[in-house]
Amino acid sequence: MSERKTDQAFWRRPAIADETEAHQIEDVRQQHLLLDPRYPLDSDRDVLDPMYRSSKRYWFFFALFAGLVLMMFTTWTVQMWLGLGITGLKRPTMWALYIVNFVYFIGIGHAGTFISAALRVLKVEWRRPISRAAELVTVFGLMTAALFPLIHLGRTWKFYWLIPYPNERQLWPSFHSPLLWDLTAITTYLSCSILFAYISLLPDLAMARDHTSGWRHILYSVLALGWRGTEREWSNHETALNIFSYAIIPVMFSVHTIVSWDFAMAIQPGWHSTIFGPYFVVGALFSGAGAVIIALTIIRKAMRLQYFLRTEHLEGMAKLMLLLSFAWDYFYFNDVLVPWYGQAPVEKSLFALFASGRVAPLFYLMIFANAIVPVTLVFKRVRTSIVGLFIVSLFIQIGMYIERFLIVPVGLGQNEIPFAWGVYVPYLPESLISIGAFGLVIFLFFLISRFFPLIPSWEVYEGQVLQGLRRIGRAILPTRAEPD
Amino acid sequence: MRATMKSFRVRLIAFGIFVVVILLLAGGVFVVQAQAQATPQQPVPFPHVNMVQSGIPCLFCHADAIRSPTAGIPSVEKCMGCHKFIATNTPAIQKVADYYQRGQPIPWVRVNRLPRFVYFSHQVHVVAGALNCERCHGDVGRMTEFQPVARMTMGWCLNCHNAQPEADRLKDCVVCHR
Amino acid sequence: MTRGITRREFIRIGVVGAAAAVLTGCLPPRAWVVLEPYVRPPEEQLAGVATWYASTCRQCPAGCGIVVRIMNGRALKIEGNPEHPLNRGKLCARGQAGVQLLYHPDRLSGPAQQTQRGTRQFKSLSWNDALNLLYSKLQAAGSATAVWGDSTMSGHLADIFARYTKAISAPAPIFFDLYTLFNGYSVLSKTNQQLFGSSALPIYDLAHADVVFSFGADFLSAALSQTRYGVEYGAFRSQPLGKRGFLVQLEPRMTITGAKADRWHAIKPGAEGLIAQAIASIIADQKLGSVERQTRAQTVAARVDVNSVAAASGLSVDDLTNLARIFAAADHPIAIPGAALNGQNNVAQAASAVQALNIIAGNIAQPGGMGMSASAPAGLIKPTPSSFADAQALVEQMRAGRIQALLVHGANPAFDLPDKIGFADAVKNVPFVVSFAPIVDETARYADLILPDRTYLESWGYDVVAPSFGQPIVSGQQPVVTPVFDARATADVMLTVARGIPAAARALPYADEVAFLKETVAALGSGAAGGAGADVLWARFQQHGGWWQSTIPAATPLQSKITAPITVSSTQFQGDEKEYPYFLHLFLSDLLSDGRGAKLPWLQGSPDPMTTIAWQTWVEMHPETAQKLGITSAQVEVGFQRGTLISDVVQVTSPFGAIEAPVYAHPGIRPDTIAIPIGQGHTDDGRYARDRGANALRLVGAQADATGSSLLWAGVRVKIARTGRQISLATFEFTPGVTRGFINAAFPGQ
Amino acid sequence: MAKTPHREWAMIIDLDKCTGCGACVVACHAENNVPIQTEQEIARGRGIHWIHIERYWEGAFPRVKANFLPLLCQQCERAPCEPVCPVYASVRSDRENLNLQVYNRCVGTRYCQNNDPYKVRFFNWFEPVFDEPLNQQLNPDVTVRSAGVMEKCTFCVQRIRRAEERALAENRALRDGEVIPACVQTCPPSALVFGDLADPNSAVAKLAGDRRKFKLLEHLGTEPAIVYLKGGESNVRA
Repeated sequence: MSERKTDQAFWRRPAIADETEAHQIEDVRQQHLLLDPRYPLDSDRDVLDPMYRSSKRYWFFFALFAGLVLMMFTTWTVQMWLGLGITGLKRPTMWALYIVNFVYFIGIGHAGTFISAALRVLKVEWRRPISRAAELVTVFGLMTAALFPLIHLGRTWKFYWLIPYPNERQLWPSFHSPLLWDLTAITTYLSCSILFAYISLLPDLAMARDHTSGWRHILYSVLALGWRGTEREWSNHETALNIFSYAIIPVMFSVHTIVSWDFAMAIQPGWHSTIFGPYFVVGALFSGAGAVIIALTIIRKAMRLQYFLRTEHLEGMAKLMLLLSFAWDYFYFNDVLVPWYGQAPVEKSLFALFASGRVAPLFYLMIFANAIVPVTLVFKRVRTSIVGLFIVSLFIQIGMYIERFLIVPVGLGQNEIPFAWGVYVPYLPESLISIGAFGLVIFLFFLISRFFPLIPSWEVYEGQVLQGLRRIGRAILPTRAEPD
Repeated sequence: MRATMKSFRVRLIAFGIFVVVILLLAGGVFVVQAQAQATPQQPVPFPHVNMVQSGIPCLFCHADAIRSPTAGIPSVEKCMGCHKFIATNTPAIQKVADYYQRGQPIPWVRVNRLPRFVYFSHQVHVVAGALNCERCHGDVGRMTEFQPVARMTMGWCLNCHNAQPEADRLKDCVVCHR
Repeated sequence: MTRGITRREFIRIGVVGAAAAVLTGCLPPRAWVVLEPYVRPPEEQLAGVATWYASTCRQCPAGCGIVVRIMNGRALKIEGNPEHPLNRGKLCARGQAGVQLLYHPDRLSGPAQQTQRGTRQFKSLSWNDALNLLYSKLQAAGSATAVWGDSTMSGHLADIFARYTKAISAPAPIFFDLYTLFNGYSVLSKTNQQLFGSSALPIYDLAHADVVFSFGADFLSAALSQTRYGVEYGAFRSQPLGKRGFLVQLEPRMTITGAKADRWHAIKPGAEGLIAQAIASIIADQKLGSVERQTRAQTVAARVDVNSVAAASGLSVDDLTNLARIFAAADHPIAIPGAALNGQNNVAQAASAVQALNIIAGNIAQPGGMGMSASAPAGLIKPTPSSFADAQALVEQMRAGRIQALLVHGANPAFDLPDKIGFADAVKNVPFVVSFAPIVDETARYADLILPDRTYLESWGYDVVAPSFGQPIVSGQQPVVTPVFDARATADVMLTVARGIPAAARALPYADEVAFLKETVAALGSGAAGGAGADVLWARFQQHGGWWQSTIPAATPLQSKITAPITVSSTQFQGDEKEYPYFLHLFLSDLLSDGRGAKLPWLQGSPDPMTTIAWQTWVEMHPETAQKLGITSAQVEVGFQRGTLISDVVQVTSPFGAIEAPVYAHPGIRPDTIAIPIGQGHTDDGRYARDRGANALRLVGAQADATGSSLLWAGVRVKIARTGRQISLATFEFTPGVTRGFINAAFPGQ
Repeated sequence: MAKTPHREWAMIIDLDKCTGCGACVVACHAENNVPIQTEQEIARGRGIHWIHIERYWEGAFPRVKANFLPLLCQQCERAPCEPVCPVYASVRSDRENLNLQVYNRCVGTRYCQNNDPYKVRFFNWFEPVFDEPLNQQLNPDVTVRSAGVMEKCTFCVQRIRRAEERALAENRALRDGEVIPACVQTCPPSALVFGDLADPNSAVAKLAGDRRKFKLLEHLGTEPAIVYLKGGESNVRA
């Protein structure tokens, strides 16, 4: 009865034996996307249609975020013209909001790979519809993050001296500097992420090519690299993605470890900590998972992708976030406990500042947002509520941003020479640039949503093909076929 | 057939962009080079060749080169020291005499320029290094119009300094940048 | 103008290449650099190689020798003249900043006529017209001409002014400025005249002393001879055989000298004299120290009730006894009267009481003791700082309309005198006022004609060094660069004008100032430089930067002329104690001194040593006082405004006036005392000084002490009120009340 | 060419002698073209003084004491600012055994200041301003730093280089005391002494053995070339 015949297409709904079974199957289907297949053209239409559907509201937000981006680049130009003095930077807080943004955006760039690659390697099936959005969060997060070291430079126009290239001066960049490790790690990670996202995009591009005409057809023809969907192509594609998935995970871990070394390698009290590597990675995944949830909820609503993005996906992300929140708590506790035990004077003064000084409100907000708010995710009601999840994720973004702020400018404010202590307050230019950076990430999403499918439909089909429902006794159970 | 045409067009566009970029880069390099190697117009035409052929050594006029970091431009008085008597009727010399009488310095235009953060000492190179002027300034003795022969860039300096016995010390940043 | 300068006129037309190269730094060169070679090369000048010219610093009256680094015709750096016996190659911050006076962007180029006073509407004049105008006015004024100079005036100019006024039987020029007033030059002269019969300035041989009692003397800052005392202090701390001098500082507010003291006592303002007297009295009563000291103490010291002195001074009886013990037991103790006692109405007695301690110690004219400045060599002039009474008298004459022409050189009476004296009113009755200021200052605003003088780096001159530490020194001054602006030496201006006034022409028959100077210098005879002949002497005078004896002559023994014991009455304060609860303590800023430094950005922008404040005037009060008054300030409570340290602006009101300034909580000041630095509050004097901070002299009345030597600037009471405004303090420190306790691990204890 | 001798430039700072008068601060501005910052910039903590005097309070009124600590680049043997610079702008000079800042190579990451425990590096937030004709005073031997680069005390390396070039041209060795930085030259109480530690007869070599010596933040192991002498004890019993 519910036996699927091999020649039967996977989207065909099986014949229903009785009403109970019908209810059971309907229930399972509503919950699980992969068990709820439908005619592929319907799905393709759902994926492609939003590219054409540009409502007034879309253009309003498009203009808004384009404006933010314009504001960011204008401010940057003014800053280059007049000098970094227009920002609130000062002695001793030589690094401040720009570096906070850098670490933050690198951080949210971690979730994409984690969801897409790590969950793929671990064969977590629910990741399938959300992997594209996650990868794009990674790519856009990294692109924005990579801007900040440049914005932050005193002489941006000399940035190419950081790149090793043979020159008549016979000078190379210094590989002693963690900044250069950073540059290496980030460029590697960015190129890997772009390639990874692109490879997984290929079948969808081919799909789009086949459904479009005009300039879009040409664009997709070029980008699809002549994908035709032969057995060999699929097999190569699978292999490529597998290799990438395995290879990119250590890169991902290394990138934020190396970013943490920018701080941990310095002798600045409060930075000079051996736990920063794993602590930063966990923090990055934490904020990244939150960022992906925010992206998903918005995409789901705005692009009417309720069929693809279901509660099961958000709940899966929520569980992941809860786990990461506990991990973050653990590392933060460690990061505080060890210096506190050492009673080094500068670090002691830093903790006093956190506990009761001028940054105490920020500190307590961070603890609340990062350690207390995510605990609500133990309740299924919160995990399955889209609004609830959105709010929790937003809190996590705020909390993690504050965490970086407390490490970078506040940490720099207290040092070994009490005469040179200082308080950093962001001025208008860096605030505008920071707001613009958030705008840039969203703007890139807006832009890309007009050109590329945000749901990897091929991955969904693949999952749906492999999944089936099997009746064992009275129970209806999902089953999964392994490809060879 | 259509497919091939299309892909050909795509390739053509890509190639076109590539060629334009390369041309722009080459043009930029050429302009910079040309600017650096240009021979500036001097207020009074000064043929070094005449002086050198008359047997005047470089250090007669640029005497500071052995005593100071700067080689020095000779004073108008020094010019007039000889040209009160020699070739007094040429227009160029009359121009020099005019400057002298008005008590105005001749606004010579710098030919070999260094960036402002580079500190070069003629004294060390000429005295301790025992280099002759032609090594860097070219065969000035044959020039009717003084022109730069080398772009005096860091790489150009290093060309010699790499070959020195104490190359590492001579390549220390502080030797030239402070 | 002068023949001597012709050679240097060509220095400025230098090889511009190297110098222009520094102007835009790391930017890529944008254009061809135009090279300007010399027309005629000066001797001993190589392009790109610096030459050094010896001259004399004129930033304060001390007269340190300097050498100026010249490259391609530009003055780049001033350093101390290593040969000069006064400062021995060292120089203070103000001396270093002299080049900024030379290249000050607001210097006047050419004479200027102000059609209506105070409007700053200047009409440019040619030097010829200006000299004619000056000549006609001076001729008309005749003997009703007054000259107001300052203590840094070159000796030859003071000489010319003196001869000029004498020839036309005008009153003698006065040399009055805030610097000498605050440091009590006139007080010290008078005291020394009474005690020792010599009106020279005292000198203190710290290098050989083992105990120094400083009664508020901030000798390491803007006082007497800062650089020399700095040198002396270095020697004081590291004497042969590992000996190290012991410094006791008695003052209401910690100065940098107080910070360096081994013992610092926060005494009540005006109690310096009482303490000195009590120490002497204790030595006599308790028979401390050697028998000679005891006997001397018995003749010199009036007996006082130690308990009442203790109450009046804020010291305990134990402290006083202890101090007396230390003083009496020392081998070479010195007592130094400080600036703070000069503004009190018991100044004469107090200064005598402190000097009397030196008599008790028996250190007069001894190594490690007090001595007298050598007198000027015959024929040379040192402008003697006038007493406050002289200045007041001149102002009164002006008010009475008895002055027809006023020549102001170097001094800035409109800024230096408290408003109550009414210089501004008095000067209205003077029909013709000439200022020789190179930069329009407050006084120049009242002038009808400004004839900008050259700054000291472009001028000829000499200075008889005082205080001179054992040997007569004449410091030479010569132009080290061609004048940067179209300014003329005032000496030449006066000589030119004098030619037309018959009486003056007879007194001043000189072609120019160089001729006059050469004659003066020739009279010196051979000094350290040796050699014979006027020309050789003149050349060496320029080369070495002056004239001095190669051997230090033996100190002339001084006899104490004290017959009766010195009694010190307690000081009287102006202002009701109830209404004005705080003592006002004014002090000269370490960097800006009496306000002369305010026009130089290096001095404005460098942090004050004690507070690290730059560019501002501040009101120092004890953190407790600030807390009591509910004042937010750097040290009490940190407020933040866009990442800066903010502080409440308070209004300080005395019976005579009020000023507003932000508060700096100073842990080293008595809770009943408010201290304010002098130096800011200029309404003119160049772009860096103008409209910046407040002039604390507004708080001072016009009263002089009994002897007329000093203005009563210290015995004033004030009250404090919050204005409700707050401003960002321009401090270099940021942490509130930085204490060393925090980083003891890093800095091993001292 | 004669082999350049090994040098260990070092400075002794006798805290007992330092009066905090600020002469060194202004001398440094004059020698090194250090721009003066406006009131507003100083209030924001952006004052630039390659050498500056830090004043630390100790104790409470009336037994309060102020200690002056002249602070300048410590020219560390193991400078923490050097390895973090990605472009070798903060770099060791093997020749002079100094810690250099190569202004024209600096891109302005400001990492060196973060990693500098002494906080003696300064950043040019704006293009420096020298009102005409104050710019005529600028020392042609020292580059004027543009906006966006770090700067710091160089031990007046231009003076060292000038003296070395002169000695090279005259074919002789440098003499002790021939090179002194501007701050040392002007210091009235001679609290600062400069010289070559490698020369056992130099003034610094003799003072560096003083029992009062200590180095700043010694626990960090930066091995500074500046030796401080702490305040001395008095032989007066009080």
